[in-house]
Amino acid sequence: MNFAAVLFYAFSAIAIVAALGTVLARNIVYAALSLVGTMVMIAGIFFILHADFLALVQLLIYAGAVGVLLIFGLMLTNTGQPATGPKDRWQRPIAFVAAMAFILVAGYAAVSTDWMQGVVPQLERVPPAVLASSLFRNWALPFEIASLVLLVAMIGAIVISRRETSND
Amino acid sequence: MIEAIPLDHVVLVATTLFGIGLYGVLSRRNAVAILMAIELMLNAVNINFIAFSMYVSPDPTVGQIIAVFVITVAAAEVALGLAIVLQIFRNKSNINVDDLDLLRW
Amino acid sequence: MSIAWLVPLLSVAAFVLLAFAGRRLPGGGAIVSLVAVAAGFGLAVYGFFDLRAADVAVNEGPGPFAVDFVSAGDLSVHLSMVIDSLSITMLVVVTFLSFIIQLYSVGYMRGDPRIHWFFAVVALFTAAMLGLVLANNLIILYVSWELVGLCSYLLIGYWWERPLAREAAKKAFVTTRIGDVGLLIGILVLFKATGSFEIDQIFELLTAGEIPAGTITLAAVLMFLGAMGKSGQFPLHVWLPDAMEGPTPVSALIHAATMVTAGVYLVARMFPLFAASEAAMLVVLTIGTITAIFAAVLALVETDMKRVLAYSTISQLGYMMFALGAGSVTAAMLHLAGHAFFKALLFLGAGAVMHGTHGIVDIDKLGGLRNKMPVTTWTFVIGALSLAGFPLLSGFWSKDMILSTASDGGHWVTFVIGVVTAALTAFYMFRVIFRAFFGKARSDEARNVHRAEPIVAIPLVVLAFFAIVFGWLGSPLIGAPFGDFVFAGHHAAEHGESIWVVVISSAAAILGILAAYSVYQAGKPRAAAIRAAAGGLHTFLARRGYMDVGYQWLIDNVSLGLARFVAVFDRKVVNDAGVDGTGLAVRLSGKGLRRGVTGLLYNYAALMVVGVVILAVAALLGSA
Amino acid sequence: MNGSDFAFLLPEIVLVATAITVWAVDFFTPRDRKPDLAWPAAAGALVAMAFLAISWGEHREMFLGTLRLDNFSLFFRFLFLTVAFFVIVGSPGYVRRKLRNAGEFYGLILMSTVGAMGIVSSREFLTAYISLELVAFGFYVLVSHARHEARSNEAGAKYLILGAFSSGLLLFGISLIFGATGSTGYAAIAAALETTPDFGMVWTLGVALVLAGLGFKVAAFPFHSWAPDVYEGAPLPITAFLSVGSKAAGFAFLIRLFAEGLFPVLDDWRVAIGVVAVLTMTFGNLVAIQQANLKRLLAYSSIAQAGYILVGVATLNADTTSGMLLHIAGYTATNLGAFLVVIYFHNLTGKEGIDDLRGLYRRSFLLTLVLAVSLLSLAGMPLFAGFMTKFYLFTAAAASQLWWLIALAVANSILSVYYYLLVLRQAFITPESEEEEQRPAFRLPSHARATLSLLMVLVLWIGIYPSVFVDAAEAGSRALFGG
Repeated sequence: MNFAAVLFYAFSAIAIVAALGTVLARNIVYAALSLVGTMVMIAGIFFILHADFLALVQLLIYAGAVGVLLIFGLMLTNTGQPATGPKDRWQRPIAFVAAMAFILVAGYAAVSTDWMQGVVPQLERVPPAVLASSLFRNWALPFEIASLVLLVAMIGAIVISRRETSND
Repeated sequence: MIEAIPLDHVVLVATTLFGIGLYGVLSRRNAVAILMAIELMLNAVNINFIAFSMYVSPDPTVGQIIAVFVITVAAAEVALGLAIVLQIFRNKSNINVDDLDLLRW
Repeated sequence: MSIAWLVPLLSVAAFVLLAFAGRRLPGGGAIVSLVAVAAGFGLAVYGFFDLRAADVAVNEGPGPFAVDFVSAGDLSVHLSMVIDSLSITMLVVVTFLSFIIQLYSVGYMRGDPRIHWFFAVVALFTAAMLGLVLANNLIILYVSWELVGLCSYLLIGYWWERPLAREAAKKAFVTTRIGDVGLLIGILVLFKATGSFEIDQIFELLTAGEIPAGTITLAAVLMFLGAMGKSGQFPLHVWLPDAMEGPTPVSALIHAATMVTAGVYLVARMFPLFAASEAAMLVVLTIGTITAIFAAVLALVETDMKRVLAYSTISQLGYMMFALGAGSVTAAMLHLAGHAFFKALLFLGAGAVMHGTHGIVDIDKLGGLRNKMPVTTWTFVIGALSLAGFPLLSGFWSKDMILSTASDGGHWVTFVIGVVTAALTAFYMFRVIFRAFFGKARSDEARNVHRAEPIVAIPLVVLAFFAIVFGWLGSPLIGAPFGDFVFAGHHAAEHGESIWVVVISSAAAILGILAAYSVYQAGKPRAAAIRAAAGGLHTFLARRGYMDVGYQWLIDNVSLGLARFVAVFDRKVVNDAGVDGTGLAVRLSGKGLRRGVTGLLYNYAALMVVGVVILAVAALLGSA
Repeated sequence: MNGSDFAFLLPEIVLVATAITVWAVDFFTPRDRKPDLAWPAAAGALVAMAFLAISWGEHREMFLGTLRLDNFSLFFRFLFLTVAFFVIVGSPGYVRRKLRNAGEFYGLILMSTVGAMGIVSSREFLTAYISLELVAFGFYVLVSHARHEARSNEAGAKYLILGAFSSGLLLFGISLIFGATGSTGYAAIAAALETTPDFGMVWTLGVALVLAGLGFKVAAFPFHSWAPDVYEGAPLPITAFLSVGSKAAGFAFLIRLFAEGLFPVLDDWRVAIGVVAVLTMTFGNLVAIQQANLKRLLAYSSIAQAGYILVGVATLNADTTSGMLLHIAGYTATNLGAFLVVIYFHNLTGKEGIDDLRGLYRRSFLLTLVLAVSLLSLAGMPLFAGFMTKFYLFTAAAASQLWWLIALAVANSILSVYYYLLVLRQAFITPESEEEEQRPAFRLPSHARATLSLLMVLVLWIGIYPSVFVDAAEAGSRALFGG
């Protein structure tokens, strides 16, 4: 086991613990902070997997923008009122069963599958220039569509949440 | 140097994170917390894409490109989701999905 | 005669004109519909002579002629029609009766605020019925078939202000649609086996022996299911008596003379298919026999005049079916045509009574009409005699032909039941006559009845004429010309009627009439005494064998129950106060399922995860 | 790929340009004129339709084969443009009554249409997925557009959260398929399946997850739960748009994916999809019977309709594909007709309960007629589109020998007649109270009369003489299956 592998298992373990924090923490702000932690760990995993650019994007967008956005949203919507009782007492047990079933089945499938049927892994670092050229040549169309998605999201967010003037 | 990490271990981590996110969506009652759990799921998917891209795909860029798009969409989803949740909060002073049951049956 | 498509098209045109502009035409535009159908009748008669000269039999017409309809890839649908002795007979009968009955309706429906709608739908119905008759293509046939059902729905519910009419319309529609499922699947099965919707092509493959026997039986039985629904065969007959809530001319045209015979016509049209499967023939024979006797028995206790006629129709349709099951298209078609005339006559007579008494149809409240409305009375008696199979009238010849077919084929049970049914028929028809037209009037309305006006009376007389003479076409005395014209497989005339069948059936008819006389006319108290003696049996019959109750129970408890269950599953809020109050059983059985869809977001998401599991499991099982 | 190929994308470019123009013009438009921005937006859709003609009969592959413009995509692109046109033209009255931000509203409809057009042309997961998200994002905003109404908010939140959740499932599935085959292109996936077909559970799970994600879009049981709620809460024109546009896009995705990518393993999935189809139609029909709200009834009815189309997916081949295309076209015209009636009725009365239809035949002949035609068509009555298309679809499906599936589908379509007739009974038969009889007849704007009549003619046309539509559907099917 080399250094990269050690780092990978460490990051993974922390990511999983933080993820559990995200979904289990009673205090919603802690949950959000745990989520940011998970994202940072995942960025680390990306880095180990030779996806440097993605690791950077992950840090910038998630740990930076999305994390802040979420915490900002939580602050705005936090009334401090105690939550009302659940309408469905079975919600958590069902969620637990469903999630465990998923992890066990998909995990077993992942472990039992021979992924590399005749494929020799390349495991080479992709230079950002290659990535960029691929993005703007081969994937120019999804890129354009993604820009439309962002445009729609932006306009939508404005339409839905802007405060109106009195005569509006 | 990553030869020491078997692909199935990476997939296992992604699956576990995805499952945890799934649990979050199914068990959380705060709308923002549910959005957070969905982010978790999407990130797990990204780990998968990058790992597969590295290990099995003939073109190592594909998975990374997909991950870029997924991150984009996920961020936009959070922004739009928060806008809607905020609007609900303004109307109801509450973002508990238990109370989103005007529409049912 | 390649202009046959004009016949239905004329009525379609009448429908379009009436539906959109009928309101503005005088008299609701009845004249438009009348002219259309009269022209259709003219064309049909012309076609008849044309064909008679060509001397061809069932399914040997001058080849179907086609208009390309959908033609793309493997599936091509031609608008092909067939003119043969079978369809031309129906064409003549349908156009003629439609004309006569519409004429009658001009008087009967006068002053109704929606009269244009009435004539519009009758025109559409006529068109659909004609399309059904002419179809050489199963898709056209099915489309017309459904359209006929839709018109029936609209006409039964014509007086939609009445809750009974609305219920009856719904019942008719739903019941017949049950049969239609069978028909549609049967058509698909045939298509699967032959790759064609064209009836003549299917028959070619059939005679070439290219369709497996199992498929033939399956297709025939499924199609018969459709015929059972439309022709009111047991146990799908329950809608027909209720359908009498519609205007009387509708009952006469649709629920006696034409639409309900569509099932019989279907079996006759597809006869080679049925004949190729003994099992299918046996099913037809059995269902027909049961229907004939069952409906006749129910008619014994019914007091609503129109409903008696409705049961009688069901019973006679059963007759036609068993004629087909016994193997004679000729006998069935002769009875179909003859029945159409005298049953229309009887209904129109009943309508004249209703008109004269302002809606009284209960024979317990009538009586003594003979003096006030002679034309109605005597034409009604002629119709009843003909229906009862009284010697030398129309119904006599066709009934004899049917019974001989049964005896020749060695179907003795059916033969005996047929004879008993004949006696019962005579009995219940004369029960109506003695109770309604003879004796003393038992209500003010019956006392103050007014005579039928000419436009109502003339159709009665015309129909009475045919009720006497039509059956002679099948009489061996004049060489049974009908049998030479309409036949499939073998000439009916070849096995002439044995004299003892004639004697037995005549005796049955006369005995039935005498029995009715002795019970209802001669001695006063006997009817009540018999009813008392019958006790539970009478109640059982008066409740129509509890079949409606049974069906209602099925609907309430099974289908609506199922719907309700799903709704609860979909609707119930889990934390509702109701949940804790409901019983343990409900909680145990419904808990997991019911919480599926509740308006609660996380429940929805959980259901989706369950869906993934369902998919994966089904895929693993499905691929194994 | 060369410059001239862009000509084939002109319809999409026109739509995007129109949307942005409408958004820009919106700034300078006085408030009470904003609902009229529908006309330029609708005109944009028509212009795009005209440019679509260039693609007629052409097969182009662009962007390294990720995008394929063929007759299949042409069929759907035309369909989506038609839908967008009718939805926009049907909206102004409703927008004036209920919504603000009219310009954004119309622009977003166009944007979602662009997304849908992208889906049908993609032969590759990433492009298809991102197009799907464009459709979805448009709808998230459109559904919550009535932002002061708790119902609209709630519908938006449910749709967004469940939509994102389903995207998560879809993406995880795609990632597994990607891991198994090393590619996201359908052709490459099919090729990989031919050589190394055995990936065991991973493969099953991956396809199941993809089906779940797409099942969400087409509202198939048990991924349908959002549909009734969102349909009820969304602004009416958007409900119409969702029930035809979004659904058709989901099906187009599904059909192309199975025809071009997963065809080698389709046999393993026929039963599974068949089971989903039966559950979907049965569930939709049974619950529809219980509804009192017109929108909700149409929601369950459209769930049931998705079930019928899924029969075609389960029995996928060249014939059933043309059957599905035909049925989708007929269903689109029919459902648009039904929804436009509901929209206009709502504009005039502010109501949408089934009870409220009482006496409709007296108040507006045209509305009643179009409603009757649409519902009878949905019920699969002969003479109307629904019968012809369903018949064509089921007949084609019969070749698969999945008799239980065909029989249950036919039985279901007959069961459904019941609740459609219940609605018609209200419109035609149920008597009005005396007070209600005094209500005046409706006055419909002339464009409403025109669109309603047009749709009715379409439904009857497809129902009576569908040759031209059959030809188009078969051309679309041939693009996928050759021949």
